Amino acid sequence: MIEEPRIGVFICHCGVNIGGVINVPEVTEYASKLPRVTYAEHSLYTCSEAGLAAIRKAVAEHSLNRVVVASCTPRTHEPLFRETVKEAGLNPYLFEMANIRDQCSWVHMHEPGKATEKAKDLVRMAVAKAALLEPQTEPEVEVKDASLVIGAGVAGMTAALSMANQGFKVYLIEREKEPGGIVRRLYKLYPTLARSSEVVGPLAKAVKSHRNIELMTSTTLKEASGYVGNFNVILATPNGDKEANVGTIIVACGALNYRPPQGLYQYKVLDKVVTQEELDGILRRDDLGKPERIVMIQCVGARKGEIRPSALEAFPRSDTAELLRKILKARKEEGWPYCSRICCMNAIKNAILVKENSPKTDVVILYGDLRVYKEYEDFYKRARDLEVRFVRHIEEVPPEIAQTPEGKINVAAYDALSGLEVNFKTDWVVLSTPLRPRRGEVLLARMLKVPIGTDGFLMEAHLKLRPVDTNVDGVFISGTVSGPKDVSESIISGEAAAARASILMANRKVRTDAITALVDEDLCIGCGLCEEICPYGAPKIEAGKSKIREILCRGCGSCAAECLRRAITMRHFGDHQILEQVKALLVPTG
Amino acid sequence: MQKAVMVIGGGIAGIQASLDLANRGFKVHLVEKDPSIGGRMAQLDKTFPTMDCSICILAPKMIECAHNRNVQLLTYSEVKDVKGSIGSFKVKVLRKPRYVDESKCNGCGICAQNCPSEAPNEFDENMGMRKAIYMPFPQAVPRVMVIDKDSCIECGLCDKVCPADAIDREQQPEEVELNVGAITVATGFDMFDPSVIPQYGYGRLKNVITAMELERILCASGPTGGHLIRPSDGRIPRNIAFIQCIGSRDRREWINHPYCSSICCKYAVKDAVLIKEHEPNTVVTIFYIDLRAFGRGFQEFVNRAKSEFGIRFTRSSPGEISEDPSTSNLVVWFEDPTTRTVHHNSFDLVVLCPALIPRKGVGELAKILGVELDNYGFFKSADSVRKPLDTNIPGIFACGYCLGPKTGDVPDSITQGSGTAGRIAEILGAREAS
Amino acid sequence: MGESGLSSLSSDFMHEVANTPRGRGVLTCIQCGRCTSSCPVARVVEEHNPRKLMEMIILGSRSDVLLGQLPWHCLSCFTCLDRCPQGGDVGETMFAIRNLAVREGNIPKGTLVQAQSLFDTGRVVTPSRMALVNRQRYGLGKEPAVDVKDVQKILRKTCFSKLTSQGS
Amino acid sequence: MKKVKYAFFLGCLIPAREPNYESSVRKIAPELGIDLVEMEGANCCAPFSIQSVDHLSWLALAARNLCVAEQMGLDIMTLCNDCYESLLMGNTILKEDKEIRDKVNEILADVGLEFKAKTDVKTFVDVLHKDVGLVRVKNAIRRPFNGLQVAVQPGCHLTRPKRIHFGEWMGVTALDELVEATGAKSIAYERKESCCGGPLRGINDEVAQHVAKQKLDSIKAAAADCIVTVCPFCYLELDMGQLEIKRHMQLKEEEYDLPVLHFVELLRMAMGMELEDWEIRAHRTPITRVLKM
Repeated sequence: MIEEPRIGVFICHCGVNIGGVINVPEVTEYASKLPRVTYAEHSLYTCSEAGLAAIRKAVAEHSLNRVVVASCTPRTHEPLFRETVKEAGLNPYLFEMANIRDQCSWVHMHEPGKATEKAKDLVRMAVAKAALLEPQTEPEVEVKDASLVIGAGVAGMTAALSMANQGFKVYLIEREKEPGGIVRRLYKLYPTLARSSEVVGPLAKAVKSHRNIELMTSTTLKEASGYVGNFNVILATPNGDKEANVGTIIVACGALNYRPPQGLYQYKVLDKVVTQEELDGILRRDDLGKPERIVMIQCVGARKGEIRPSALEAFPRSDTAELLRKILKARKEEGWPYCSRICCMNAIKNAILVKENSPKTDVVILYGDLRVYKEYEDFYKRARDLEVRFVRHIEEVPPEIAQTPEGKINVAAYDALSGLEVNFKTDWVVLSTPLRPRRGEVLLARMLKVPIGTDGFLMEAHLKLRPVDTNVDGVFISGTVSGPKDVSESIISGEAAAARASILMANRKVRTDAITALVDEDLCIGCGLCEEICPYGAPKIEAGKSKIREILCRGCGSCAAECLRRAITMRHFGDHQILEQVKALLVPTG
Repeated sequence: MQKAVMVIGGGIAGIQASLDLANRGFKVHLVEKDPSIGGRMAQLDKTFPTMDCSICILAPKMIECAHNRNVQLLTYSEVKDVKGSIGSFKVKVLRKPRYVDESKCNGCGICAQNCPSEAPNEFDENMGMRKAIYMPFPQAVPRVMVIDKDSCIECGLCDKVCPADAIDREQQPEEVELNVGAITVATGFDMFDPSVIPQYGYGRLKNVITAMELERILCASGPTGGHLIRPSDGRIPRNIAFIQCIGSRDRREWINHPYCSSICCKYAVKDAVLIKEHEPNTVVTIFYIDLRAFGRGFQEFVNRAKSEFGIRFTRSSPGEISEDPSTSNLVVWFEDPTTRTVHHNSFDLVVLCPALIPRKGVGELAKILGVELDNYGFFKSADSVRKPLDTNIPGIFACGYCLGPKTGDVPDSITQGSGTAGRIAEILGAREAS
Repeated sequence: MGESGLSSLSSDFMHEVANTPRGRGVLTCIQCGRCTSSCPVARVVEEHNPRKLMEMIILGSRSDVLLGQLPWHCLSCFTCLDRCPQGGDVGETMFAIRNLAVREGNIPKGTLVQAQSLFDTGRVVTPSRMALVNRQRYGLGKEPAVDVKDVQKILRKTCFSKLTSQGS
Repeated sequence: MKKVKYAFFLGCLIPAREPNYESSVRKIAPELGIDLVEMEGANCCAPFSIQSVDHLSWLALAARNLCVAEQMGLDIMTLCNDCYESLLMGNTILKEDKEIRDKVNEILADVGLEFKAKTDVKTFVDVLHKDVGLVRVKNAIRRPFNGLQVAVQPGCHLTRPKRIHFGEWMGVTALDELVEATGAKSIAYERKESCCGGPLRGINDEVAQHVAKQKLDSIKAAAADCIVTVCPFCYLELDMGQLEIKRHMQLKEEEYDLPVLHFVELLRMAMGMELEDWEIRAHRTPITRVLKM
């Protein structure tokens, strides 16, 4: 049983943000009279150094054992106050926060009276919960200073080298015989028109020779278990399975080029209808010759159809693998809804290569929107100077491809800019197709518990703020595995993922949040519902009882909510604590 | 001994680089020329696609910078001189006087409440007013006031009312010299001034505004308290036009920003949707040349903007805007892409999407650092494909929009920020005993 | 310009225009339509659309462009040339188009008259007898003389005379 | 006082149709210290109508005029915007493009001339604004047009293309400043920078008149007392044009009665030199309203 609570309440004016609306002294006065409150004060800025010092002082002088701060949002300030409480010698979890700015002074700006009353309610509720708070300990784990990089494309190799150069051991696995990924299959790269080998070559050479990198080709990830700092992975290599123990994992297994189904634009029917990827090969082999004309069609299998998120919410979040399988199947015919970002430049690049090799060849590019972002505008200009013809066709009416008697191909399209129907007799038709997610991710996603987005690519932890993190601690994503990117963008994300991973490894230890699920073994019947529902694979049924591996638990509370036997509660958010808060709201006298 | 590095520019890219480097174990000196870190992202209302309040997701990172033991914030400061080479740069930083003692001020704002002198509020794109002693915005980091001497009338009132006795009108510029092993530049962008293109009437016609001004108008902490009203008469605009590529994709020598700014199409669609959320029965039309909704989730977002929100997309670049003097409504001349004839429609409000251009003074900084700029005046990558974040000087890197419109949205800036942290850890980390 | 399907597409028309003096502009065009939105003629003549004319050239619809009236609707006021974001040369390209049109015998009466006047007198506009008398009366002296022979030598050498001898 | 000396390029239209333009120039030039030397044997500048027929012919004819000035050792001063544009652009192209220059010189050889890129081209506005200077112009004013609301029509070829004029000077503002030097007010009107329609005069009159009408309507809306031009084409299209528009579009008599003056006429009167009857009568749209000021 916990000792008699002695609660200190600290109410913040937040300059004029709160004080300008709410009568802070009145709220403080009110708080000081609440049961179990030993001390209450208000300050202009509780988060300022002065304010924090006041908290430490009060804890000491009034031997407080609980602290409530009524100010702004925990999202921004809770870590700071917890740290302060800790400095004051208390367990950081003996701290509760009431948000009387965002939820009070800001939203009730024009009703100061009522706002003040609401502030009292919020403080009262916080105090009620504070009384029941218990100390928590944050699990801390060792982090192995080794990393597994899955996929030796430009992103993977860049990430591997960055970590290896920092002195970390890196296992770099590649499903194919040679490193290089899809870039290896390209001929030249925009906008520098450097040969892809000029990029892949040095990287491959470096990863092969680096003493900290163990490159394993023709190797895939067979099994992964464990958690941040301590993943156990089994790698399927040509000479049998190999086990490794790593602190972090970077997923960089790339994407594939979408191949249209046979018959779409006569693909795989007429042999001179090819994809840009195939044209790359033809150009490398110098098999193109000097044709009279080439017609390129953009967005083949891209920006088509639509995936309604609602339709996908039906899937249990744990089974991203199944989700991706369904998406891939559906998309094979219909194409992908997203813009693949790199196809416009890619087409322009090949157009330029053709023109420079054979200026007389007439190159026509049928596009919908030309997405030559950033400085690639100059690249587009260069193509126009070479007299490449850009024709904006009406995408809703797909061009019709037909063989002509004289063995050429006729492309019939509608020009959106003149309203005319145009026919191009051409030798070649080149289809610009998007990058699409790989099936191989299915296994990975399942093993690593990384969610997959509705577009089929792996999900970032936060699309805006954490682009190379995943919501699994210690697992990072880089390159096209999280959506189409060009070479430079993949290299940047490789560096970024390496930076994020190396932080964990350099610090050797990582603390995770103490707010985790707690199983009452007397009530648990081991039905396994929690195991099924958990997105992070924290619960495991052992000997008929659910065991929570705290390090994996993210405290989302799904299991606690689902558990039919009410055997699971959340630390720091126990039912009794929440209910006490609610009671405090409904029964003002407390 | 702990290795030190420097980050120049405290926008989202610089903040990310600083945090990653600090957490990696480096001592980080973060130099910001404005009184607060936060940069452009702090000015935005909401961010696609989560529609999070921009400052609300940025503030925690700003505060993390302020409280991270390894980060030294040098706000209101500028780099004046750099000597040395990779591993040991000697950097002179000029700390401009705030005339407020950083160690004493707790940002209570009482001084500003009492200050009698006002000046246009830069943070609100000069639409609202702020006091001569002010905090750029409520969530500013550090929470320290600054006196703008140009508008200060030396009445001394702030001195009298300050409970922390923090006012120091005698404060002098201070030069600090720092030794760092590597530097990353993240100075961001400025906005092209649309009044350079007279036929769009910016600066002349009241209801022609820029996208950044719109962001502030839509923002709850902005000059209108988040109410979407137009400048001329405070009425709610019912019919709004966005015009893309104002100064972008523009090769005319007196403008000369031939590149695509990369984010305008995307934020315009976002703003259009925000407007619809504010005022559902507003008609929003976006005039564009090529709709560049690339990047994860954007195409899907555009589809929704069309089908769910009924945003109108018109592929035409208007020629000129004139004003109906009686109503201050705007007449936009454009080619109707369906009939291919010239039309003129009336709008209550026109939002121009100006080019994003190199920061003012970036040329001098480049000279000081000895790094090359590209044809447009952005920092130049050592190799745009293989070494996108490196400059021509070993040990000096760049990230975010100062590298040019490398798609330039928030996730990319963050990736680049982390990326430079990776590059620096790569060259200094190995030698360092962390 | 009828919207009939383009039977007679000549893929090298863009090349031809681009390589005619003042014609390079056709390559800078990104079809944004700012020229048309700014064109004073497009406001009064529905079918006049500089942007579309550029597109027709890109498509290679040679006969529609060179035999039509549109190139001759252009005022050469260069508004488009000022406003084209590509610093492009729609207004300039019009000269290339008209030069080519003239070679196809497409030249408006008014232009032909000026051209022939130029060849005969060295001036596109010549004073009436009355005007000459007045000049004297107003004390402006007789009109400045033109060296017609030299002008004609030059115009023969440039084949100008040939171009404008045939009527339209 | 400082004298400025130019080869005087009169062009075709002015001597043929607008002697009142020429006469006023010849009257005020000496007063302002401008020495105008006739260009013996100069030919047509080859305006855009000729440029539309053949590129090379234009450059050759322009080059011939430039050679005449070169032999005089003087820069050229034009009155007409089209002459200005034709000679300026021709000069620029010939100076920059060696290939075409050689071609042209080969042609000029037959008439014993060679383009040496030694001359420059200015317009009267340019000369007044830069060489004479606003101060001297202001000092010459005896009878200022205070309160006169002037719609300035600079004319396209004075201000465009910007790629040539930008940075050097902006014809619009220069002319505005000169007009205001006479005491008049240069008012803003919507279509100020747009074309008068003149270029299509005689080639496609209907289009020309519709374009002119856009301009006149916008000037009317701005309640101007008169229009002031420097280009003889603009003058013709806006002065004579008003009658034609009224006729062809069956508009009421009072629809348009906007006096159109050559800038030099305004300046001349402001300098205290009355117009003669024939000069007043030369205007198709009566200018009495301005004379009464």
